[in-house]
Amino acid sequence: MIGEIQRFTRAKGKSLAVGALALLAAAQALASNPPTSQVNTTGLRVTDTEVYVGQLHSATGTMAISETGSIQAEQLAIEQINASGGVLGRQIKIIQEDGASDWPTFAEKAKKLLVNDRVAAVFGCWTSASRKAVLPIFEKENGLLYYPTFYEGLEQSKNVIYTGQEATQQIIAGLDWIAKEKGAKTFYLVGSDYIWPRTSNKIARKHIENVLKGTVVGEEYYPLGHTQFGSLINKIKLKKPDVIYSIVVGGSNVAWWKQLKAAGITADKQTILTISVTEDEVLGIGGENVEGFYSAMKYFQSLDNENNKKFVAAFKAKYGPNAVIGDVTQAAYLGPWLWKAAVEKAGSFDVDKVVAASPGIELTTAPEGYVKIHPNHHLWSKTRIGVWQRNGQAKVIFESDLIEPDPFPKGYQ
Amino acid sequence: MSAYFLEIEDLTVSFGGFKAIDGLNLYVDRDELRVVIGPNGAGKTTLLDLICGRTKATAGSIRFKAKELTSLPEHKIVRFGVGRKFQNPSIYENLTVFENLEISFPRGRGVLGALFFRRTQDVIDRVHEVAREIFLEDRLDEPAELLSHGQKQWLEIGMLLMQDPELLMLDEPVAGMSVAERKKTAELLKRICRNRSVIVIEHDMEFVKSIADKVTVMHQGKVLAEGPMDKVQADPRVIEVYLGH
Amino acid sequence: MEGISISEFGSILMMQGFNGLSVFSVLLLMALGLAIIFGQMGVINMAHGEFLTIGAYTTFVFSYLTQTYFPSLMSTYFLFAIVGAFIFAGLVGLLVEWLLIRHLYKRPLDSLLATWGLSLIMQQIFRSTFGAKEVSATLPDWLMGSWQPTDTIDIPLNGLFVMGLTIVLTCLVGLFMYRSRLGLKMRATTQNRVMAGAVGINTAMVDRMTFVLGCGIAGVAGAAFTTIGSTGPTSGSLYIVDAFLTVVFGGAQSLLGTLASAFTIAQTNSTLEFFMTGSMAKVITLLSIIAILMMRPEGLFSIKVRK
Amino acid sequence: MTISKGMQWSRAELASVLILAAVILIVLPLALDIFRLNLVGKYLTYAFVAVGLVLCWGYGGILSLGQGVFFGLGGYCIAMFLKLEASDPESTKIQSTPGIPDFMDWNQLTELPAFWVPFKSFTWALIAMLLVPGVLAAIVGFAMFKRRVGGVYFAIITQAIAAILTILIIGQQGYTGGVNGITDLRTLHGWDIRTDSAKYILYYVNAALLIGAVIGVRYILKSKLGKLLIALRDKEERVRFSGYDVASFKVFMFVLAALLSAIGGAMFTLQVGFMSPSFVGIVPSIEMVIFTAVGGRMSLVGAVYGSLLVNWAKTFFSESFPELWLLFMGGLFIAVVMYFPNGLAGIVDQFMKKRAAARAAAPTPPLVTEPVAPAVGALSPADATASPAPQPLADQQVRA
Repeated sequence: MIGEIQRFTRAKGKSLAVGALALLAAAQALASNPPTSQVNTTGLRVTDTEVYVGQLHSATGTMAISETGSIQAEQLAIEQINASGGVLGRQIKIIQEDGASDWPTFAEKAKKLLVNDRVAAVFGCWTSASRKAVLPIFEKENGLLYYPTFYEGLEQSKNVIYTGQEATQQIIAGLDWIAKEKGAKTFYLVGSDYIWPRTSNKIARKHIENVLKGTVVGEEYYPLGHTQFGSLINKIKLKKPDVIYSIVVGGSNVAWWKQLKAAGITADKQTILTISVTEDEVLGIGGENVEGFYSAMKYFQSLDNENNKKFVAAFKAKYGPNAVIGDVTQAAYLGPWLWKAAVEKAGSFDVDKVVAASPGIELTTAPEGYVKIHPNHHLWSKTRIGVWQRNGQAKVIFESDLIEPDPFPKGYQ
Repeated sequence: MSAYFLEIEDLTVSFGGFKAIDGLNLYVDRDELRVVIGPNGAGKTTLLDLICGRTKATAGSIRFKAKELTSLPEHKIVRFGVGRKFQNPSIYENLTVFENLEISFPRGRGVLGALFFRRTQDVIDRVHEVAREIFLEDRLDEPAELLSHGQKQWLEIGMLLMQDPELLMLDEPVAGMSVAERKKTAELLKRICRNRSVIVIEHDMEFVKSIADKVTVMHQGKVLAEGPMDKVQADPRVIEVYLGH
Repeated sequence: MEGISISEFGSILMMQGFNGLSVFSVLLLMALGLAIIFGQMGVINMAHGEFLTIGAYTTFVFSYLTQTYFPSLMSTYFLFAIVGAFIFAGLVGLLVEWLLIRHLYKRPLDSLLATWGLSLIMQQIFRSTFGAKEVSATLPDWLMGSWQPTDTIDIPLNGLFVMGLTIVLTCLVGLFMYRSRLGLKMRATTQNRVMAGAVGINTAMVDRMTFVLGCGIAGVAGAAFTTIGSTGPTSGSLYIVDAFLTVVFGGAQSLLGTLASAFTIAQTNSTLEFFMTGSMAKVITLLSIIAILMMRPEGLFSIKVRK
Repeated sequence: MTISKGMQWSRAELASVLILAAVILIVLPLALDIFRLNLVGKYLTYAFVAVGLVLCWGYGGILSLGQGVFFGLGGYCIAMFLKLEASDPESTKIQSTPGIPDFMDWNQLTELPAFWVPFKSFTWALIAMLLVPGVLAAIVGFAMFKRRVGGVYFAIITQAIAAILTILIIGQQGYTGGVNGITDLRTLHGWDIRTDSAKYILYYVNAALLIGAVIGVRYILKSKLGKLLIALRDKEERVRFSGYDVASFKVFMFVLAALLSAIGGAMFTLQVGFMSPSFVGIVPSIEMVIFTAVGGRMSLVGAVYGSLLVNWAKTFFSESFPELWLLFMGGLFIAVVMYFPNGLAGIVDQFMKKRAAARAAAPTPPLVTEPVAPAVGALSPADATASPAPQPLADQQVRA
């Protein structure tokens, strides 16, 4: 209760500050429209009135399910920035490319955006694989990527700003909470078979065993796209864990939750904590199938603060009243705003200058509340626990302090 | 060791319980021309299939030049000296007559052999020689699909001659031929039967009479009668199952 | 194993047995439409998965409309949705047969490529119509949760439903193929197209009906799978490889073979999954299928024909 | 075709190869900037697969939907070498175990797995690049063709193999890089493959290898082996009863197609700088078959143009219509299969025939204005040995 009040007042105070800041920025933009030769010394596609950025997500293929939210959020942010005067007096133009859920295509398109279109920044990628595919290109061509997804960490690049959480931020606070609240001692780790779930479970296991002094009674991986989880559910029943820790993703996700429910595993009998279910996923799973289970995320659509209310309203105004917003969608929304702030701080679109200006950039207007870019290019952020409701929204029941991002955590590797 | 060139003993094959060949015994001499006749479904074509390895026997043995054939794959049986002509002319319609014959030339039968095969003078000579024999020497450059039905039959026989087999099996070689073509074919067969054994399946009795040394009559997968044509034709059992129809 | 009594262990074994049967019915259901089209016509329909998706979206639309206009019918709409899925997928099948498939009967490998193109188009149409994100049909309560004969046994209701549907559908198809006049014509056409045409069977019509039937069944399967899986533009592609393997492994022209192969694959996979991780179980299952197919290229069951 | 010329190149064939060489060696490099040229270089690596498919599918009638497996294996072998070179202890010093590839470190491997060790040698990587796919193709081929598995069954079994390999690679990520693939490849014996000059050189190496592959396969098709392939498609039984071990010929073609794919994969890795398990899967394998179909399944140069055209279309459509390009691609595939079963080569061929007919018929025009019958023998001037591919018109008539 006290926390809530505190949060409320803080949010209110912040929103005032936000308003003032926005006014200031707008005035600045109108007043000063620095000459292009001054703000663009590396041949980026910047004119006196326009600046081009790239957007690189999967509009087709299996990943379009997840990435559509990010595409929408980035476009919304850019639209809002343009409406408020643009960046350094220039309107942002988007060049959208389709990664088609295929990593080599991501690489091809990234190169096209950087080499051919000379974009000032790229907002894009979702899966780790697509990021790994484009990373060498961004480093070689000295591009700038804003990457929105919560991911496994173990990476830090000069050319990438990570607007989602790295694994420790998302995992440790959630596990601490569940151990404390539920007295959980035994955990069953389940994941899709690729790097993010495996690395995340590795961190989870170390934390459970070394810090929480609990036991991991099972750790299982299923191929991406697997649709039959009956055997796994029986195995879990055999072990009777206190908590099922789930990182099942993509096409498997829906099958997994529907089959859990059908096997009689409901919230009153079993605690499940997941880091791979957001409002976007619940749309496909159905709220009735995840009711009562917990997600650990930095953002939920139901977050109660002024920033978020405005964001949700704007998003629904643009994409329809039934649109939902998940963690990554919000993180994607941060990208253009963080870039704008860094460009204005640097007074230049040059990638090197923007990168140099980035650490320390704060965003008090963030729907999630407040974020700040760490020198390691990740964001300081809070982790929240949401419990899912039948209507597909989560009720936030816990909020951590601001957590420092630590992509190379000692003791967890 | 018996002296027969081809010895078939107790040969049986069944398709899902139905015995197409049922304990059949057949012996063919060196350089003999044997004609096999019988009503439809008697198992004549199946018999040829078994000898050349196209169908695997359920039981019994087939010995050719004292070697057991039943366990060999088709191409080894061919290389051992057995040639087989199919009922419907089986030629490569998209190749020329020359190429049809050339492919049947028994050299370069392995992958590498085929890759590095050279069209040497002896190949060309041999192709021309066989083409002359099958009345097609002036059509060597034409695609085989342009030949008449009868000519296709000859071409297939020619392809077998290229292999120079010691046992030649012909399934209805004059089917669909004009009278003139039949006469020419009978001539051809008589000529090519020198120095090799031949098994012919045929329905055309006139034609059979004109070529056969010895006739075997099959019925329901068994040998019903065997002997010279006139003797077989007089056999009342044969008349009943075959000619009586 | 601390805290597990013998009876609980027995319950889990029982549930595991049920799981095998449940996976079996899912496999059979997804392969049935394909088996009919592939087995009877020799056409490889790479867009089979998208016909499943049509069924799933049909269910979603029914659910949405019912919820909006006739909320009182929520408990029964699902049955109508299944019929609707059959009709709708069948109609699309009819259109596809008329525009595309009938020109490719003589070229099975080409029909594979063309239907691949078709599947791309269908996926994009789904995406443009329903959005790129997944949707979820609201299921009636009687399809959710589990049935508990004892305290420790949970039998999934959706699994029971899919199983029941599969049994009914398989029996109907069997009756249709082996007892009805049209079924007789279908089998006749499969075995000897020329002869069937000669005795007055309109083989073009028979082909069309076969294709429509196969697509309709795929639609029903898609509708049923909304209870256990996702509904999105690419959901169908999750099933396509498994469906093909089931059909080929069974022996293309035999319904019984499809049945047997679905059973074998399901039991193998489900049992292996119980003892090892899912990825490994999948690999071993696939490897065994390939090994058996190499020994019996014609599949488990096949009609013996004299060559 | 005459006997004396049967095994030699006709002028049209020679011309088609020369034109192809001119296009990819001279015209494209002059016309495109290095970014687009690098893209073309990438497309041309797929053309290796397409050329292999002409041999294996167009001529041999064996449709493999698993060519991506060989493309991937070839690419992985080179990628392993490059990754080891990129993972020297100096540049990986922030890892817990410096000197091993980064993804191994993330997966708690503390030393290089044994099967990686030989890939420190470029020679071994080159050998393995051909050996691994070749041996796999030979095993699969022997098992299948000896038992006379063919047609649709073979296609689906190759799909299953692709599915299995994908699951294995993704599942064993400590050893393979998992779903990310092997990324961030930089140098080859110290030579930075990411620079523009390196990309030019690699493009030319790739183009030259591809033209070599086209000429080599053409040589095979001109030999008696090529005639045998046509014979096999016509009457497999007859070939068998002419004393040929049919299975070994099919294995040979399949292995050769696999080796070509592997070379393509290796060149892909070098030009693009990474290798991904997504190539091993089913989708790229089918796409590569479609490149072949678009170019003309019986035409070697057609296969190259087909790969270029489809990929260009894909890039163009997806850049112009990122949300709708799949509709165009799907439509293109259907149109080609239904109306141009002989692909580009078939269209060119029809055109040449019409012209030839018109020229021949010039003195008596009224008789020959009607369209020339569909190609029966030759499909394109470049492929005079071709045999007829299916004709949709004929089908429709039969079924009407």
